[in-house]
Amino acid sequence: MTSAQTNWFDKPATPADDDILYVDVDGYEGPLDLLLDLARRQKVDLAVISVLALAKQYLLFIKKVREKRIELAADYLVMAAWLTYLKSRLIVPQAASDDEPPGEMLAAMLQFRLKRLEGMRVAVSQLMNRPRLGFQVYARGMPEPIEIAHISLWRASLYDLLKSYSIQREKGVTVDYAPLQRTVWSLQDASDILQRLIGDSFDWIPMDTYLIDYLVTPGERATIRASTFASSLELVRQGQIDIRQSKTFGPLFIRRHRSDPS
Amino acid sequence: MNDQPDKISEINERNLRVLEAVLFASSEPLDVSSLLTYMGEGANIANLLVALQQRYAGRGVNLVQRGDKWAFRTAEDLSFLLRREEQKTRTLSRAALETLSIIAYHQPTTRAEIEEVRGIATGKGTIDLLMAAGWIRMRGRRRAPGRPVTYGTTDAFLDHFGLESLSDLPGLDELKGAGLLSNRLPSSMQIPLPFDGALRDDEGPLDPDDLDGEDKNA
Amino acid sequence: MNDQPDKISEINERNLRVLEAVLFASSEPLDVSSLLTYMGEGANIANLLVALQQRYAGRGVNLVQRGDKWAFRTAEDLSFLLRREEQKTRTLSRAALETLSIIAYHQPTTRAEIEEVRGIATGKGTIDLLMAAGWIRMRGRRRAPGRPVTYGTTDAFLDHFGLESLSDLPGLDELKGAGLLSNRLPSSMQIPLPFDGALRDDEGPLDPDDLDGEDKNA
Repeated sequence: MTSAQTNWFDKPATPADDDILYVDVDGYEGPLDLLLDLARRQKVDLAVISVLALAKQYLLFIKKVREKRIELAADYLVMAAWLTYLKSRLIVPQAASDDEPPGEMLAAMLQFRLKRLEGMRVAVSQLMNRPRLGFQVYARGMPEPIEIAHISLWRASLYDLLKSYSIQREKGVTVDYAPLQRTVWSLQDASDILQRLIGDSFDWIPMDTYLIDYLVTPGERATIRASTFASSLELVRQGQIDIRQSKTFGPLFIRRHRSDPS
Repeated sequence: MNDQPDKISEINERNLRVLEAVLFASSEPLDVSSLLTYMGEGANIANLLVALQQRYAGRGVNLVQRGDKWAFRTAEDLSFLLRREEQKTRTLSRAALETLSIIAYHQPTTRAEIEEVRGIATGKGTIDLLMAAGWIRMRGRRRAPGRPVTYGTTDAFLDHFGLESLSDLPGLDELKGAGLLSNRLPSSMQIPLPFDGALRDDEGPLDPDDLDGEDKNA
Repeated sequence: MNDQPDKISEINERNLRVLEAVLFASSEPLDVSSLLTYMGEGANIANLLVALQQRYAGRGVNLVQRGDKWAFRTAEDLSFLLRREEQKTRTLSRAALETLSIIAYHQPTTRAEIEEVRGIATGKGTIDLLMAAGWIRMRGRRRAPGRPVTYGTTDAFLDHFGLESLSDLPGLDELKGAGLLSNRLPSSMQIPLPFDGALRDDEGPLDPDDLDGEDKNA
């Protein structure tokens, strides 16, 4: 890795003996690579290379490989077919009516492609032999990075602040909250009590009068009135009592229903 | 220039170049013996280093000695070039907002009192953040067991929230009126009157140690 | 010295120190616009860079231009002294090297064109590897059927191979003279040169999806 002519390709140096060439195609990166190698063996400038001779060599080489191993990448066979065609175009003189491109042009195209690939290979060598960063040329070994100090500017609105405070104070209150234990008259209880209070009284008496003892506690009035009223309707339906109200929101009068038609 | 020292100065100049390159590319300060491996025979490395140091004196980069090793470093007076401040606007976290609002209303207040209202431990980071934001300050120490630090708000706090004074903070009725507090709250609930005057009767002054902004009891 | 230019040279000298410090502190090449942020008003950065480059010419460390960026690098002629062995793992495959040079000399170029030159299919891995090395980039999409991605080299490529610009590519003139930078047989037609400017006439911008570095057509 020290000589100026470093071979940067991982391909091993091609053996000088042409006979060894037929052994394998694995060493080549495709048919163009193989053709370029064959062309180099002509030991002449690529510009004056005999494309006809090159085509013959390639076809011979492929034939030998196929005798050894049947499988061969399609690329190689396509190239072989094309070179066979090229060979025929080069050998058989061009007919005047022929629309096909002349053999010389096809040959020139192949030559151009070989030269171009060769050109890129030379370029790779030249590039890789330049004083490269990190191998022959160096960057600052102890870079001093820019330290960025992050300064936070905090943002909050007065509303957020007040809301936050209020939520916490309310949260603190609900911890101590105990629901009120209310006295609730069930419909059955109300019905039993009403039956008992009315007894056998057939006179119209305001409902509140019967309930007067129970309505002393203001907190319980609502439930007692509601339950009593609801159960009184049920008692009317059952034909146990009668209800009368003389005007809207007026007092409710109740009495025992007379069951006998007297 | 006379002829004789020309050769010497040429070799010297070459050695200086090598020294320059090696010190530039090295990932760590180099001592004299490792520098010597790059020099020609009989180089006076000590003289070369001094010469190189003089050449870079007053420049944007200096050759400096660290122990028995040498390295290039940005000139001290230009070190500000390598620092940059980036401001970023960020929204206050919920925890910080809660803590701040309690300090605002209950000041002077201690961390334990804040935790009592929040019903949750307040990390030291939250207090520090509010201090760094410049919105709260340590006022003094409560005259109570443990002498906890008392916190209060700053002028910057009033400024940020557009308050002329703490008395502009809405009271209980105003909070209810604004729909922030429910009307169902018990009548026993009160909102304290924040106080940001001088130390109150139950507050003592801060300890001298507190001046560095640390809450030792934290 | 007269009085008037003293002030100017003083400012110049200060700017040169700043430039020196900032460029020395960075291991990556810096572009003019980011260097400008360190300069005072009205500094002529182009002149300053040239002055600094001259000051370091012939020294062990040189100021070099890489595309439109600048960096300090050890002098090329000292490479034999500073040479480090190449890491085995960093050796690129022949396919990768060939692909790299085809992209360098034929840019902007498409994968199909690379394959045409090499006469063999190029694996996506090869392109990815060169992208990961930071040497090539997707430039745009060719205005042609299938809208293939066009590739070009980066400033890091120039930096790695010590090139000031693409016109420094070795053997460029010979290749151009032989018509080998063309896709076609050499003719009287103009031979294209490698080009790393903005998009060319036959290139469109990348798709938004391309920004994640994936070649969807691959």
